Amino acid sequence: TMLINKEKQKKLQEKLEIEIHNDLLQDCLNEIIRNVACSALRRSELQAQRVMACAEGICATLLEEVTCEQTWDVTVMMTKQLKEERKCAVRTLARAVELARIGKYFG
Amino acid sequence: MNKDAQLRHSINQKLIENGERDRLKELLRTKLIECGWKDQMKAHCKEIIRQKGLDHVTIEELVTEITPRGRALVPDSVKKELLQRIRTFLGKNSII
Amino acid sequence: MNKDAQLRHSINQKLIENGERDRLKELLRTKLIECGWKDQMKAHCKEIIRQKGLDHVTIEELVTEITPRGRALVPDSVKKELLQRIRTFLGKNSII
Repeated sequence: TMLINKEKQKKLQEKLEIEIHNDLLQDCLNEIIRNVACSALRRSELQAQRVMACAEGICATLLEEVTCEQTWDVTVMMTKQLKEERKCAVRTLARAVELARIGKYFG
Repeated sequence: MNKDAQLRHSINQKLIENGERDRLKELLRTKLIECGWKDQMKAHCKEIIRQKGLDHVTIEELVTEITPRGRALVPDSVKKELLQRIRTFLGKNSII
Repeated sequence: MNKDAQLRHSINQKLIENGERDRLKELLRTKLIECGWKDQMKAHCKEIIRQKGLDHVTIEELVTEITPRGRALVPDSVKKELLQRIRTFLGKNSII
């Protein structure tokens, strides 16, 4: 009877140890897994924010480059155009003066 | 509560009261880092977030998704060490 | 180089390698014509030349004078579209 009791006691002990172990492992793992997921999500959010800030920076740089380049083009083009218009106006005026002179000569 | 459940409850109480539960949890955490489990899980999370898109994944979904792999990836050696520590604790404290 | 500078550098590299940077600049040029920005700038430039006199102003002076207006006149819709294109590119290239 003593041997049987000892055997029973041993089996009960092993069963309890395993159950306690499984409970503990499951509880702790749940907590650790949740922590891993939380920090992974947080890290991804931070990374996305950093990438977005970079994208905004690159966007601003491109805008600056293109607006500067286009401003320069417009300025050169308008200066040329206005100079050309002035030349034309001078020629037209000279022609008008010439025509007036010829008109005066021939009465 | 039956006898077994009562015993389990009182052992768990003792583990908590002695601070052993926290120590075991810390041991598990350390072992999971050492064996590369944490790095694997981090990479798995990253992959899921990339697949689903950051704006379309909640913490609960992520936990649900990674838990099966998280459990499966715990090495047997770590489980054994934890069991051994529990045995030693129970033996030393003559609980059973 | 800090982390942000590194990230910016690698995004820029990817944009250049893919030819996306040039495409974005071309898109911007087209949008500035379509939205009337270029016409507004021409008119503004003409006005300044008229005020100062063609012989009394250099190209550099003119550029300095009209650049702030150039920056201010870019419509928000154009800026938004550009940013969206960059975001899409980053998403497609698994950078986000």
